Amino acid sequence: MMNQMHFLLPLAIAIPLGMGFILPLLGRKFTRLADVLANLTTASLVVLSVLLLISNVQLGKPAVYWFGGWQITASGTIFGINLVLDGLSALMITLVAVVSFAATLFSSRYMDQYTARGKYYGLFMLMITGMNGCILTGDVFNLYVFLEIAAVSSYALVAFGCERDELEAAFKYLILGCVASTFVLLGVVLLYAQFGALNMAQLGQRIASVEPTRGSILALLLLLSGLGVKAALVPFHAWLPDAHPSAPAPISAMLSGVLIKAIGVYAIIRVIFNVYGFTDQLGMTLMILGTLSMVVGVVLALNQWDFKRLLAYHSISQIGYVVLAIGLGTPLGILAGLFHLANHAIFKSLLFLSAGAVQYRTGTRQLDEMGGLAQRMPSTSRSCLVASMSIAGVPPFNGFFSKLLIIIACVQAGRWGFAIWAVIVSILTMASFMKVQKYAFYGKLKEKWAQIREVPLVMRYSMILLAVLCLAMSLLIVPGISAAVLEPARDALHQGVKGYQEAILVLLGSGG
Amino acid sequence: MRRVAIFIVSFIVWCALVWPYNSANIAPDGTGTAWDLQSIVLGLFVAFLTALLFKEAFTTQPKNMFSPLRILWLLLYLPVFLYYCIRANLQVVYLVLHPDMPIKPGIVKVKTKLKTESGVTALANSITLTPGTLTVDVVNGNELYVHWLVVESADEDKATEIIVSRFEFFLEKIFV
Amino acid sequence: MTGMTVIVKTITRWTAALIFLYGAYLVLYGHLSVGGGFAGGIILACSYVIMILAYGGKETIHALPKAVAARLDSIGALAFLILASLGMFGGFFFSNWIRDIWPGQQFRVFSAGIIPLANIAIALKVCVSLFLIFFILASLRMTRKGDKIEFRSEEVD
Amino acid sequence: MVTQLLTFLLIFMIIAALKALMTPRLLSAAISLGAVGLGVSFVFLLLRAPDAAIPHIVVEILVLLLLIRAAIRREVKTVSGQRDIFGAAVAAVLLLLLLALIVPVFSEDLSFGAQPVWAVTNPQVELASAHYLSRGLSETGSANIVTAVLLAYRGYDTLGEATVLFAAILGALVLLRPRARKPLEEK
Repeated sequence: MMNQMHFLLPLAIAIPLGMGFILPLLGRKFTRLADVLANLTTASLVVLSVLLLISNVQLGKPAVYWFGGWQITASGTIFGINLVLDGLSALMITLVAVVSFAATLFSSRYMDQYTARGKYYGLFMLMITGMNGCILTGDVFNLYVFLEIAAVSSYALVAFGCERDELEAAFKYLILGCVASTFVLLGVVLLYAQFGALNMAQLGQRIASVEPTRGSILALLLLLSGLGVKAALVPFHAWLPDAHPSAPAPISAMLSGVLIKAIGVYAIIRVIFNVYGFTDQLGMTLMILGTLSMVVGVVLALNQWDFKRLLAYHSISQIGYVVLAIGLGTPLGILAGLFHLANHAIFKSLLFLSAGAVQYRTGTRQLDEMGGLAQRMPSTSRSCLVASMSIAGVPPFNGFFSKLLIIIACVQAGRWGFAIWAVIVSILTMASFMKVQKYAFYGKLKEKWAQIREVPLVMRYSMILLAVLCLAMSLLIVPGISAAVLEPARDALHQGVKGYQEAILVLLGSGG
Repeated sequence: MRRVAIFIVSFIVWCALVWPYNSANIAPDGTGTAWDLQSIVLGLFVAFLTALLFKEAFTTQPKNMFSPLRILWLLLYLPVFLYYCIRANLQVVYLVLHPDMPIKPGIVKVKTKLKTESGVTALANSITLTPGTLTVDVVNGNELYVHWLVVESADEDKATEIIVSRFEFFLEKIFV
Repeated sequence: MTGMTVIVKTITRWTAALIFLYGAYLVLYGHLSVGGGFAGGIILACSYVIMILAYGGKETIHALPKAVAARLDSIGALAFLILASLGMFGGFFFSNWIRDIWPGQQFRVFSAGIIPLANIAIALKVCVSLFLIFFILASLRMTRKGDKIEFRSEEVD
Repeated sequence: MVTQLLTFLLIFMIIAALKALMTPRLLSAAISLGAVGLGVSFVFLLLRAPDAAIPHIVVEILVLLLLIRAAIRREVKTVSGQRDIFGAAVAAVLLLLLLALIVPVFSEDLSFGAQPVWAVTNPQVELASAHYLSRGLSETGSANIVTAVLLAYRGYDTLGEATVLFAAILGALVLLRPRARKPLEEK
């Protein structure tokens, strides 16, 4: 029974899309109804994604869904669009669902300070739709379309507060995002002009069948730089430190936690591993980009006093870890990278949510204006401490294990230099978060904060949920659990172009 | 009443729109005609929708809309207008090609006896379409400012006589 | 008196419905000849937009207020999604379930199953969207308070 | 013939776009942009894609009207401000580098409007486009193949595109709401 679940695949897109159309209809009177509906939607997505995760493990091979029943013909022509559920996409949609559930739970009280709740949730749902669409699709043009859905709704969400800074940040994000999208589209167009195919598996087959041409290299460059902007890798990171702090806290959590991964890193590694095929040069490029991001991000973060801006710089840095590890191309490297990607989604969204909780009560984001908040806001302080220790790599939290794995993978692959950089960045990260803890939550309680209270209950629950996950995800290192969650994802990448093609083209050639 | 008029005109326009497609695509086995039942039903629906959405389309006086006399006068007017248009064209060509370019541009004010908005608009457009004259503005419903390439008379009545009356005679009959 | 001169108004009165009919033709015949939901929807929106331009906002806006337009926008998009989702009963998302039941006759209006219906849904969505874009841009006002510049949307004058 | 016309239109569009960038007057910038848009519509018509040309030309005219109206209404008629020389230089260098890759690819490797390169070397494989043309009518019942592709074969993409439009409108409505924040109600 469980291995027949893939007929549910389009629901992962249809549910949030439908809610995205319905929720904006709810006006001022139905604020609470909008809260309930949005939370129900994300909760149902969590259930759905867990079902899909389990069904993927039981099926043991990628499941494919063809829209409209336009399956591949006997002669090998593909003319429809397909969804692919393999280990990696199952892992990613689960992450998106979990983080968005925490974010909607947090929103239901946090967004009390803003108007237009229905429209907020509408955009939120559209963003989830875009991400799920990107993750599940097996078609490069479709990837572009859903990337645009996610991006366009995130532009509006960044500027949701309509203050001067927020509008400016959103505008910058919009311009860079549009240029990036155009690059991606141009890359897709170039690929189609050369290979006459849009389906990723078929494209991979045709690219592999000829020598690399100038055209396909140009297409790869365009795709990499376009998606690199979305992923905020270092030469393309300029928009992120403005955009992520400006958004309302739940949105910051979504942006840093999953958006840059779903439409950035995920798309890059899909293109590299399953369409073009992994080569040493590509791996080296990824490793250099990753290390640059890692170092530049953390160095810029050290000097920040704006809580959310500091977190945004750390996002760049942590994304660097992920890309470095995946760029190694070894099984352990890919596993470590994906593990860190999952961990980062959880602890970075928790950090942004706790920064939002602090801002909700104190109204400030400046670390030097806070102090001693642990006495007044114990839950927030404790969950933030958990997340800080995770990101800094303190055992037994999840961040420790994934960073350890990354460093081991570097050493195992003989990349000592990269391993040393990873260790140095890890130490700097720890320093940075000791600063956060010291100035924001410990030390002397300032007089003006003597009367503040803990944030409302649902916001606390949302943070505690993520804090528990920070601990629980350490278990993913245990072989049995890893085999169920992380290893299918790693295999999806490590089997490369061949494995992906065999799963999609052959499977459907026999009429499945 | 007005809605009925809109409905009828819309339906006629719809038939004119779909007729080329339908007549070009009569199936080889002879089924389907230019007057396809499906498209006619659809046309009735679209015309109903148009009548519902546009309360002021086409006309303000639906009673006179389908009077045959008006249509007759309209058919008469067209060749007359075409004649004036061609004559004015030749005049402008003459002016342009003449070595001295004997033009004397200016704006004159003219008056019209036409009452309805449609009539004034038709007059203004007739004047504009005729080369050499160009309606610039309409004020108070019956005074037109006309840009004239060769101002033959700055006097209001005289100018009205030259520019307006040749069209007015017909337009009065059409837009009663 | 708002809007433009009597000439523009009268011409608009003559042509707005014609434009509307042409848009409707493009939408309903979109699966048969050149056209489709996007093209037709834009032209449908045009018939409203020229009325706003000619008559000024007040006359036309009450025919389609912003709140109603925003709802119709959602409803159009939702209708398309529902059409696609109902395909699940025909086996697949986006499967042409109407055509499976009632194929119709080629080259006739009722022939392509959900395609004409999807065209109508898209046309509604695109038409209202374009109208809203126009409305938003036309009603945008820039105000200066000291060195602070604010953009706010107000009712159209 | 078509190629020459296309080249002419492209040059015309580039000149108009440069004019729009360089001119200090908002109104002439708007009109130049309109010229670019009309050029694009003509290109669509030349390439025999009326389905794309119709909406494009209509939208272009509407946008032009709006821009002109906006440009006339504003008291600010000119755009001032110094141009950043360093930024422009970096952009120019990057653009040249990109062109150095793009130009040979488009002038030598890919020819405009031709079949995909891969299909020329592998003629035995049926391309999706050939399938659409030969079987589109019988499989979807839609006589217009463009609509068949848009709404039947790739209907999912069209749903996505409609959603992009929806998200953009919703975003604009959100950003222009009269009041964005409200004070928290303490309980």
